Amino acid sequence: MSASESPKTMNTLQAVNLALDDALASDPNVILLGEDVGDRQAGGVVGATKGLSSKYGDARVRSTPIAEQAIMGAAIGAAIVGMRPVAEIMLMNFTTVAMDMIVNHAAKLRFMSGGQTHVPLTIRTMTGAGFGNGGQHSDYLEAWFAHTAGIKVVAPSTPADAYGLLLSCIEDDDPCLFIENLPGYWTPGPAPMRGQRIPLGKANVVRAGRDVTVVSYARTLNTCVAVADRLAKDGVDVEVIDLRTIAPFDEATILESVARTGRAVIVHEAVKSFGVGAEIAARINEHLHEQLKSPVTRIGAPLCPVPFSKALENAYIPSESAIEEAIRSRMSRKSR
Amino acid sequence: MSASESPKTMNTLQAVNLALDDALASDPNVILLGEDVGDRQAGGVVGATKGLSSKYGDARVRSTPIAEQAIMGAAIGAAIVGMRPVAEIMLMNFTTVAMDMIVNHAAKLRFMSGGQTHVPLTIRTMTGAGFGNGGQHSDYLEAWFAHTAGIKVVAPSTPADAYGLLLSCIEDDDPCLFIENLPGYWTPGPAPMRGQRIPLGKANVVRAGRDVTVVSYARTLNTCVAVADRLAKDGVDVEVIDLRTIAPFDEATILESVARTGRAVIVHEAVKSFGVGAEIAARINEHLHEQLKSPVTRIGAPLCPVPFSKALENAYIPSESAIEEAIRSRMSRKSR
Amino acid sequence: MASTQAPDRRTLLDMYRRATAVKQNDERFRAVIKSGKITATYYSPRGQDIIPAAVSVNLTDQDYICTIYRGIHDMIARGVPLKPLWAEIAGKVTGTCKGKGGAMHITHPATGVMVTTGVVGSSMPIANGLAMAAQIRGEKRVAIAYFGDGASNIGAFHEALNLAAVWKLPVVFVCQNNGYGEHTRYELATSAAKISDRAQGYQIPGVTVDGNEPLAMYAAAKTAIDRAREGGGPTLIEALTFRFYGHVFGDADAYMAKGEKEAAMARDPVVRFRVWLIENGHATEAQLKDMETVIERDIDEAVEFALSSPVPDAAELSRDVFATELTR
Amino acid sequence: MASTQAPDRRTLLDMYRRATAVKQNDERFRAVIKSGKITATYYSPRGQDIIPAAVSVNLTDQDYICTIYRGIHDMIARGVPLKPLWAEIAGKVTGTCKGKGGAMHITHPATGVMVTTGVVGSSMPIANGLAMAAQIRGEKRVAIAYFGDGASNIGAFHEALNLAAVWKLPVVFVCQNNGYGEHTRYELATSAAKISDRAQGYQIPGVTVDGNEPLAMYAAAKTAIDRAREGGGPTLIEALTFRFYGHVFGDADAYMAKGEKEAAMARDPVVRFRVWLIENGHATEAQLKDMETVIERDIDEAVEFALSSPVPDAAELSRDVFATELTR
Ligand SMILES: Cc1ncc(C[n+]2csc(CCOP(=O)(O)OP(=O)(O)O)c2C)c(N)n1
Ligand SMILES: Cc1ncc(C[n+]2csc(CCOP(=O)(O)OP(=O)(O)O)c2C)c(N)n1
Ligand SMILES: [Mg+2]
Ligand SMILES: [Mg+2]
Repeated sequence: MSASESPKTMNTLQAVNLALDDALASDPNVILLGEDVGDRQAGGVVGATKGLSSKYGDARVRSTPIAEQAIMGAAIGAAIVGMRPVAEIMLMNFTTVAMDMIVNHAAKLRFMSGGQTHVPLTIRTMTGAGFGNGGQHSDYLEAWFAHTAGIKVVAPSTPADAYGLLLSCIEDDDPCLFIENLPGYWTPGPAPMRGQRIPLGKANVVRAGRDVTVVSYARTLNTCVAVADRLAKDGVDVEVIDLRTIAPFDEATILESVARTGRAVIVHEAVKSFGVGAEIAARINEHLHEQLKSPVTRIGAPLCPVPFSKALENAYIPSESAIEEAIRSRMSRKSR
Repeated sequence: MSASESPKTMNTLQAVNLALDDALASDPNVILLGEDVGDRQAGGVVGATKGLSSKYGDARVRSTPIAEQAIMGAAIGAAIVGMRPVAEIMLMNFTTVAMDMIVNHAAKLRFMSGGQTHVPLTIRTMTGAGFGNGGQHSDYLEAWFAHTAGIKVVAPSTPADAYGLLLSCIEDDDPCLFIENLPGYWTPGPAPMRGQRIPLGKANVVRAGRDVTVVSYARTLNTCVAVADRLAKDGVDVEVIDLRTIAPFDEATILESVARTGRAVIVHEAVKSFGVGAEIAARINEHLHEQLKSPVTRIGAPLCPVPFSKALENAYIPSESAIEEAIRSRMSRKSR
Repeated sequence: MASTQAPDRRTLLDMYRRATAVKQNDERFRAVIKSGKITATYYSPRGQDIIPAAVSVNLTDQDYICTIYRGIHDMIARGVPLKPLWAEIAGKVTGTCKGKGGAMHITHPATGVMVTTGVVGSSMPIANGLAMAAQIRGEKRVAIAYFGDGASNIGAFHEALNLAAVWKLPVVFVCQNNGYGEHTRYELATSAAKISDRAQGYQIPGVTVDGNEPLAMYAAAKTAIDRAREGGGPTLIEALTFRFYGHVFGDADAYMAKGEKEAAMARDPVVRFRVWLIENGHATEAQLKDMETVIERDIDEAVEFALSSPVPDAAELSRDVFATELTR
Repeated sequence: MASTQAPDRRTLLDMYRRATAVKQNDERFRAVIKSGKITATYYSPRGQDIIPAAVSVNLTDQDYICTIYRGIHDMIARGVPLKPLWAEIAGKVTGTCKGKGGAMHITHPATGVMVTTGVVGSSMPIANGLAMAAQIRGEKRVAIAYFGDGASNIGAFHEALNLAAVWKLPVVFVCQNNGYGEHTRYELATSAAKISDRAQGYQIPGVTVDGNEPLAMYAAAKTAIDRAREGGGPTLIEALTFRFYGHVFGDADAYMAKGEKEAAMARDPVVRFRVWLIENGHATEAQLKDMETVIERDIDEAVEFALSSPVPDAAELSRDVFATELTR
């Protein structure tokens, strides 16, 4: 996509492609590697990297064997000596074969070296239920990485955010895990402003409201916005906060909001138990216990693997009705 | 150790060895596998499996290559066809090279097969700061597994618990991750009653108290008990609950206790952020928001890799003073 | 088509029956998916039909297989009944896995299909475990691990082959080398001249065979399976083949060499096998036609069964997570 | 001790200086740890001294190494200054890593020690990345990955060698085969007759060499490093050796064959090298003595420095987690 086109709308796949394109253009240290990312391999299974190896060469946009440890190791080694690799782990479940590289190495080398080396690496990965890919291809595992010191976890909810956050990840001096939602790739949204970075570690108040604070990220953020819009018609004024960066997360923005609204609902697609929502809820409670008008509530997937059958998959993903019902029940709890 | 000896005290290494011995003796489907577990390899790096291959043969107690994916795969395959393997991943950080096997396979096969197969597998692993093993050998990663549907997570705090819980894990029909504390291996405690299982999923009220509920597990449980004993002299009556099973955890026992005390402190050695304590805190808040006299507080390691230097390692591990101070501050918060 | 280990006539026909069942089911799968009656991501194994047919006729009812997302042919050749197979792919509660696993994760212990994995490489370490159990118990069972050429570059391959070699496990590693891993050509990802060359690093037999040639594939499979069964340890078989419908059904195939696919399809191994059987007097046209008709009827019934079966209830989310149903 | 790639006298002495520095430092480490002045889990590399000495004299200042928990010899041979090295092992703020990494995780970019890992196998994939960066940038740097025989059975080994081969990366994989992985003998864990046999599966050169023989080790290292530097791609070197002090210092060694250790120690490679240098007129006793005295003095200073340095402040826990210091 050339700058002169400047489309009004764009989907997330295009936004990711554009961010990679801009990053490759502006810094020779940026390289891409991953399975099928080159154009001889059709620019990736979903085409996220399409056109980039043709434009920047096979040395900088490198299709790899199916070997996630080797991919991550190559990316880490290059990052240590000043490159800014963007390594793709095709699906988030496949981080499981590269956890040693990500957790024991990428995340820890700055600390263990006493700051002598650091790992300016971006890991792109996609996931999400909804495509019938079943139990080994759809997990949201962000909680694992959020719990890991030394790596940042970022998940965009819109094409424009994908663009701006991905650029920030690539330019960041720490390893970043950038989580893309597979079923949401093709949903169009307003195009990003070319070159505009979105800062890491800052949440986005997507929708201001007085009654309840809803915190979410990635695809469920959009579900929350839809519910909020609907509830507005019933006079329930919902503030929706997009975390954007899951870890380290923007505590201040959340606390400020919940201090105002006195009510909070946290929503994510990952399994609820021991998920990201637990930390956010715990944090809100620690700081705002007395101000809360009702207990913080969390919505997430049930404790089970992602099921295959569409009927079950639909029941697995947090639904609009579940979110709506959680918000309404917050409102009806007697204020104290 | 023969049954006739029946010692009065025992350390955790001996208790683990005894449980394995008893399990091997009672069920021919029980097998052990892991690096160095055989007696030709001195029965493991810490000697946890000493004597067992001599007693039960190299076919049932199998030293493996350094290949955690292969170890876990072999254990999973055997478990599917009815064996009860106890597979050792030497240190918890090395689960990172076997996460695919553990998470995508062991934990999910029952569900993904619609209940046709199941994986009665026990994974033993050791970890914990305090021995100067640094950033890649000491992490408590239980939160990852607790967030994973289909696997149980168990961590004993005493030799007797290690014995009784390990037997229960081996006999359980689901995969269990059994976490042993390395620096605590040699601490003696009352010997277990031979043959006595401790049920999974049930917490243990180690110390009854009226004022504050402290929830912990593994080594920090003992730190909490020490603090509670000290505080008793100052008239602060602390109830200490040992989770024993971290996931799925015994919500009822915790809620019952906190409903009585109105105060809760959760303590673990793992990094506090996005740790197990977050889920417990969130759950308490969800259920007991109005009954809480002060916000639930959590103690855990700071957000950093485990440091090497003793000076830093001491500052990293939750200390008695930090726990004491948290309990005291719960008491001083004005009741509402 | 000569070999030291030649199958008899009955075995040849059995192989053909299995291979053509793969072919006919695949044709129907694609048609039904295209029609929209079933929505599924489908990794067609067409073109690789002979491999599991030749392996399966050498297996006993007691043997195990572990296969992968592209494994429908392995299952059909092994004898997984079509009704629950189709129902699983359709996400129905009557499926092998109650619709909870799906096409990539079919399990059917009654026919020895113990694990089907969607993670590249992961069939191998688990197959070792099945083989280890048989070894410990003194059973004569053999485990087959199916996987692709791309999978030969991932760590699990190496760990599994080494462990199997050290422990002399009764396992056969069957690499179905179709020349591509997703969109990546063999030589861009795999440093071995032949994948079977890697066997030497484990001191186990390694053989490369034309997986589309029934007799050669049969001989390779028989040698390896007999060896495993008799305590001789593992073998690595590299079976050269081709997938007709790209990585995932619906692929653009733009990454393939021009004409590569067409040439392979023109040499359809099942069609060639059929011709060969008749030409060599092993079967008559009518006989094979009958066989195919029976299969076609079985497929009709399976499709009908799958489409008319109910979907699982949401309560299934709480079941089979642990032995005890979860209370929500 | 003959070879096609023979080192000159200066290089021989340089090798000896490095090897004896490893030996002398190791002696002191063990003594100081025994004395209780420093508490550290110590993976003594004694016996393997020649290997990194022979590798290091073939490296330029620009080259990289990745090594492992048993890597003090690799660092000392490479030239990591002793003061911060000792201070790191002592957990002091003056250590290479401010005491935050420790003996298993020493990093010293100034001498090209980019990563030291405690995870078996993980040095190799990261070394690839260092080599890839050099390749992309058109630099003539080479990366060395050190690892043990046990590590040749883990997945990362396989993935790394395959990737390096496919991309022709300027990396040399140096396997220090000391016959044991922790307490497990080579043949119980490793199915390869020789680890270098595995190179064939990647179509890269694989060579087994007596790692305790300076000339042979030098020649193998030089050939591989030159090849990598000239764009010829990776090599797998298997250097046969022995560790004198078991897996971890203080080990009972009960798992070893009787007399195995004693026999190896009687053939101390550094002592033999010393004798050979003098016998062959490359150096005089006095010359080597001088060299050793200088090293001993450096060690004295390093120990003094380490012991007298302060420990890091607890505030270090908030630093180097991310680029920006954490506020707690
Ligand atoms: C660990 C892992 N990485 C990546 C993928 C994505 N993926 C699915 S199939 C495939 C190609 C596998 O190729 P090959 O092993 O040759 O088998 P084929 O599909 O050709 O039968 C890839 C990369 C995966 N499933 N697992
Ligand atoms: C992935 C992993 N598994 C297990 C260990 C524990 N461990 C540390 S050293 C070691 C033995 C390694 O043997 P080898 O590669 O031969 O190196 P050596 O210690 O002999 O130098 C093991 C098993 C580890 N560090 N990493
Ligand atoms: Mg393939
Ligand atoms: Mg070794």
